[in-house]
Amino acid sequence: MDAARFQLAATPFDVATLRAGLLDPGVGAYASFEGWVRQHNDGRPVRGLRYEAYAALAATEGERILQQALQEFDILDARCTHRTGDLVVGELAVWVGVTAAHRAPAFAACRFVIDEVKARVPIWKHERYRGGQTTWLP
Amino acid sequence: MDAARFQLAATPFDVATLRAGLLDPGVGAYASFEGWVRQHNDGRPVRGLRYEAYAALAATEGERILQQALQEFDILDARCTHRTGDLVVGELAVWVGVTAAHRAPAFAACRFVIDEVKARVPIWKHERYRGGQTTWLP
Amino acid sequence: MTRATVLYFASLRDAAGIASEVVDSDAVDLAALYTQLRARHGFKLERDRLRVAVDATFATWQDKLREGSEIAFIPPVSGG
Amino acid sequence: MTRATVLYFASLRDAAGIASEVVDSDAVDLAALYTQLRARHGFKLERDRLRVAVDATFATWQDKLREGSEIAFIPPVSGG
Repeated sequence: MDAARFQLAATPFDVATLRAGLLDPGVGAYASFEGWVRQHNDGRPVRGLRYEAYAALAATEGERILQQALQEFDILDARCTHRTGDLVVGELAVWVGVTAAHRAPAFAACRFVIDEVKARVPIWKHERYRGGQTTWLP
Repeated sequence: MDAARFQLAATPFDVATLRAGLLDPGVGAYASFEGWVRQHNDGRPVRGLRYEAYAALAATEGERILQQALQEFDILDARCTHRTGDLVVGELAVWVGVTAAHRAPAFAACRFVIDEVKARVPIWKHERYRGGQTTWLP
Repeated sequence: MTRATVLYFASLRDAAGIASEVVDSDAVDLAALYTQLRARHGFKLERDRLRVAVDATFATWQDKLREGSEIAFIPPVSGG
Repeated sequence: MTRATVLYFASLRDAAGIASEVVDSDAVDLAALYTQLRARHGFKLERDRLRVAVDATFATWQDKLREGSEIAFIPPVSGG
């Protein structure tokens, strides 16, 4: 069996390697999305954050989303990796990569995957602010 | 002055380097698109292709598209690099990278840029097929 | 009484002060179990803001407690 | 007569057999210039499928020929 399409990464991960896993002579279009840690959220200065996951459920739910994308869009592959643990401003939090023959389904599926991951996968963001306060989002 | 946002590349170029040029602590969302050379086009087996550009006009028209994207969408930056010369199947033909605070405008602007580049920038694709035939597209 | 393991995440874990516990409960279903544990730990989250999972699969609040199962209450997620 | 440089790309270049040429023309505008050059080189592309550029800026077919300018006929593009 191939590596799972949805992965949690406890340490920084390399987008170039993930992208290389999607290379295929049938691909004409590669759409990707990355979430990076911003220095502000809702006007508050962010120092960093921690992502916590319910790993077993996140894996099955993430995989389900990618399988749905493969069924609903005319694409060749779809993958997603999400960080857990402590991140600082500027760090990569999540990557979605989708390949297709043509660009319209690649874009649509990429958007679908990140929207569904944010809505459904059991991962929680704990933000640390300058000044020392912290909060769970949302 | 910064490097131009729109670039032509006569040789293979590195996406990781271009992406790194967009790093900024205000970025929450990075959307990218890449066009790769497919082994088939309209059912014909492609051996490779050549992109030819009217470089001076391509540069100004490409830059105009990226400036339009910056005006029309709530994004932080938008860049595009397009290959010229001979490419084989699997090679990277074009890259678009867009950064924003949030994902909706990043996706929308990325789609806008690739659509406009394909429609307006004076670059022509010359395909070589197995069997030796060639043709200019479209 | 049914014995099950309960997992806590994010704000629920902070409120409970523990990441998991083994409970013996007479709750008729998962909804009733949350009501009991909410009272015990002082959770602020209303049940309708949560989802519930059993053995790492989403479940419904009307599902019965199963002996030896692993139950998780899922606060609103915020990945991505 | 006005002297200008004309650039050919893609299928126009293949048909002309040259990438550029210097022309002396009495064409009243760029549309008339294309008609003359189309007859000379046997271009198949109708004018309404092309755009025209002068000195690396898009122009209109009604623009006059300017002495010393660089004119390009732009076939349908296919980048990306």
